[in-house]
Amino acid sequence: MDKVKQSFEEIVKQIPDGASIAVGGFGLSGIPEKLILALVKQGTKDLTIYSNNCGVDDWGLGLLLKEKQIKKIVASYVGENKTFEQQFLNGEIEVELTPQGTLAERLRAGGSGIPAFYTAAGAGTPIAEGKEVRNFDGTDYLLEQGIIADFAFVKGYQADRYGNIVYRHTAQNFNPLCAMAGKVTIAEVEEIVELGTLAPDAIHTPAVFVQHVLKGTDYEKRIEKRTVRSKGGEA
Amino acid sequence: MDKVKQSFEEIVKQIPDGASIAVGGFGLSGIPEKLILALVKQGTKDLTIYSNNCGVDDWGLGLLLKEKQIKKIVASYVGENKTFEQQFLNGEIEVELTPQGTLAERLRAGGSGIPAFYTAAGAGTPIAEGKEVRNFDGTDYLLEQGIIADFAFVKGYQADRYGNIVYRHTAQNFNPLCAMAGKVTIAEVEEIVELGTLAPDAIHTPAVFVQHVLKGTDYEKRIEKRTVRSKGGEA
Amino acid sequence: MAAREVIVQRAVKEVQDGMNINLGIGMPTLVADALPEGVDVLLQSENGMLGIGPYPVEGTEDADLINAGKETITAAKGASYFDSATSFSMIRGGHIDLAILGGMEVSERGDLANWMIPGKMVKGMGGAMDLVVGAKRVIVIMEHVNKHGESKVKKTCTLPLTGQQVISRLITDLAVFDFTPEGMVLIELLDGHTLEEVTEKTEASFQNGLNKGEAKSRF
Amino acid sequence: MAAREVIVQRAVKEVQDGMNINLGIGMPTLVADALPEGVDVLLQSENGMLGIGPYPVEGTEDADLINAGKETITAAKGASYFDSATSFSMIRGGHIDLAILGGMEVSERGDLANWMIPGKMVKGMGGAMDLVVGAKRVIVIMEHVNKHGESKVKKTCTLPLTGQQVISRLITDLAVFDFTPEGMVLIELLDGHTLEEVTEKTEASFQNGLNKGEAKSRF
Repeated sequence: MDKVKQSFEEIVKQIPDGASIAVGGFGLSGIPEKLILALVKQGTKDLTIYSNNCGVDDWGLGLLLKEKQIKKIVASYVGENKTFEQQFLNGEIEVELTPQGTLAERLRAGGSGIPAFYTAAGAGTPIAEGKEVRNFDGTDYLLEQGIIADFAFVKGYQADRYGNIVYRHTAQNFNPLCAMAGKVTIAEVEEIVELGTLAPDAIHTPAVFVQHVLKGTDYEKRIEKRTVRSKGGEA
Repeated sequence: MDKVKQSFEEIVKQIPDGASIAVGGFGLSGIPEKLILALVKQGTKDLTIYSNNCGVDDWGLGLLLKEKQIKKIVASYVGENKTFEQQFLNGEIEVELTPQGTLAERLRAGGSGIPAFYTAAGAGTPIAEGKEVRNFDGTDYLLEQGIIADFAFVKGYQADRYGNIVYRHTAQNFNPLCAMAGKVTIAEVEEIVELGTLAPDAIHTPAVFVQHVLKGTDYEKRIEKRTVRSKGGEA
Repeated sequence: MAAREVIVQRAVKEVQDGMNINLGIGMPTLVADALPEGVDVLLQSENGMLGIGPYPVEGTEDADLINAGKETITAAKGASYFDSATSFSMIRGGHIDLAILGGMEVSERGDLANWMIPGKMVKGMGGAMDLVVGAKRVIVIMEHVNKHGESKVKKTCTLPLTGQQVISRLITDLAVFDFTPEGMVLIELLDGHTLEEVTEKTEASFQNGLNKGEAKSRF
Repeated sequence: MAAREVIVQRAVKEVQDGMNINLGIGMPTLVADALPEGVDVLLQSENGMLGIGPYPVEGTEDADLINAGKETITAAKGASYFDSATSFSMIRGGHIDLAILGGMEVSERGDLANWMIPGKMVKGMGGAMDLVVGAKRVIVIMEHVNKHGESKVKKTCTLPLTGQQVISRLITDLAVFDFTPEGMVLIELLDGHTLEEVTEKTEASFQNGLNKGEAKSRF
């Protein structure tokens, strides 16, 4: 069982126009840089994207936006992206805003065979519109649907050839959930290690959720807000 | 912030008759031995227990059964326990059988602010009786409710004083889910380590889910079915 | 060969390289031992493990490392441990390619009963109800008739169901059946058994698909 | 003191040793820096972290270690990382003791609006809608009036809501209010401001609870 593939260009060939893709990452942290770039290069159109954010103007999912490859995005926050603003105002892109916790849970649910669940997030707000409201023990909850995507793009730190993945620090974020939600999950990682190297007690995404693994090189890992303190001092 | 307590006897004093407790473990693996023993000694009655199994006649939750301390149990499999059989046939104990995956998800849901979710497990079977059935995309699903327990007993391998926990191998099982479902979660572990020792990327139960931590000694860790192969040979 | 051995030897042919597989308690567990050398699969255990290895060498048993049947096991290279909710995310979410489960009764519609005998002590369904609705392919293996010689392959299950219309394929000691949109189809006779014998020992109605190549499973 | 500083200094008094706390983006983040030495709390970040430490020393920033505001941070001793679903299990499941969030408008019923201004670009709610329904205690901190001098403490919010009847306490640069079953109650005046001034600058109806000891929060 060897899920390791060599070419990003080759791997995205299976993704047709109109596909839906769950894309890991939070802001620009833990995003599948190489898979996004390969998809930009391939020019695949009419994509439905499930992702917490939509990158920035010149990086991450923002690159797909710029090329007008995205038809619809389901996200919790798209405020960092001016390209998005223009396309939204022009009606070129459809957006479904969903609370961050609801998005995370919808991805997990879809990947877990749970078609729908109830959450209080958004009850009594504009996003409740059109959703079933149900009261449990005196509180209103919204019915939210699980997400199953045709593909998932995830970015790991290390993987083995079975497709076991570990993430690094907060670059974990939505990645394990996207891996669950994808019918075909493609993982890019910084390092592919020998089978048996990853501690079985510390694997974040077990192999069963992953179909393809690729090693990326020269990761940019851009930082959106560089906040620091001076040595020994305060922020 | 130091959640480490010294006495099992003291810690269970907060548990009144009639309390509900989510108890980690699968079979006799990863069960909170010491907390169960302390509760047996205390004699707390009319308990509602959420646990995948109910121990064996002379160990684990079976000890609480023997002393008739359990009023109701929600479990997926209770077949290893003859005491249970007698009490069930005598009408001394109420049992709610729930598919194993449904029980795991109900505990996680309760701990996650999700009052209910849909699952196909059990649709069209006797356990669907009295439950809402709903069709999504041509398949029938049952509405299942999240579980919130007054207390949770979990058994970890290592913990720090904040209450971060790691489990060992398949002794993880239901423990992280019970930790989530408990209003007050009490963890017993084999070792308490210095803060900062546990790798932040490999913590199974983050501190936020745990209220008390105790170190147990002389763990019995009984084995229900000892299956082996001879050295170099087959099973 | 003994009936169980016939069944296990046939069941093992269902396993393909690269599969993620859940084996039920009892006879299905024997499939693991019968796997040919070099077949690279990941065996899943409901309690929370992917990559079950062989039983431990005597003296190395570990109470913290058991399978869903509560047997002591080992971990194969590339194994992982996780909580039981994640385990059933795999199962219910369709990430397990194949589940091989035992059966008490199977109906011609592909219903399975394997968890409860009314009047006897209730033991519980464990993970069976999740597995039958979640695994991509559910294969039931069981002896064709019970110890009284009565068919376990029924028109309708008389025992309480584990799941409705959930079985892809049934393997008994006599024959192999597929469950298709057109009904139950006999696709193989095992170990020298005849169509007449199978017909006689099967309460369910089935089509004869023996000369039609492999029947197309519904699932 | 500047308005923001007054607010932050008052907000920090809400923090108790041992709490698990989520601080919203913007002004609430400043509360972390204002915590007195020795107060032992765990700061949670929605993307998937418990135990945020101070900003990194220049040159040690790590793109794989950011908070919900996408700022580079460090991990405190005893920190843990997890996926975003687990993060919101903590939040929605009532495991976060205290959320301190910014506000655009607050109503006398305890409604909060802080995510959207109609006609302006939609940015999204991020984790705010989950936090307001899930945290054990939700404290909103904001300036009492907007830059046009209009009250942000309303009878009814004019902006789209983040959550209905979700606020436990409101801290502005003028005063502190609790939301109780009997309505909104003024419990403190800040920084020398008077009841008259607060009354004048508050569109919402509130009770004067200044001399009644601490009001009992609804939540």
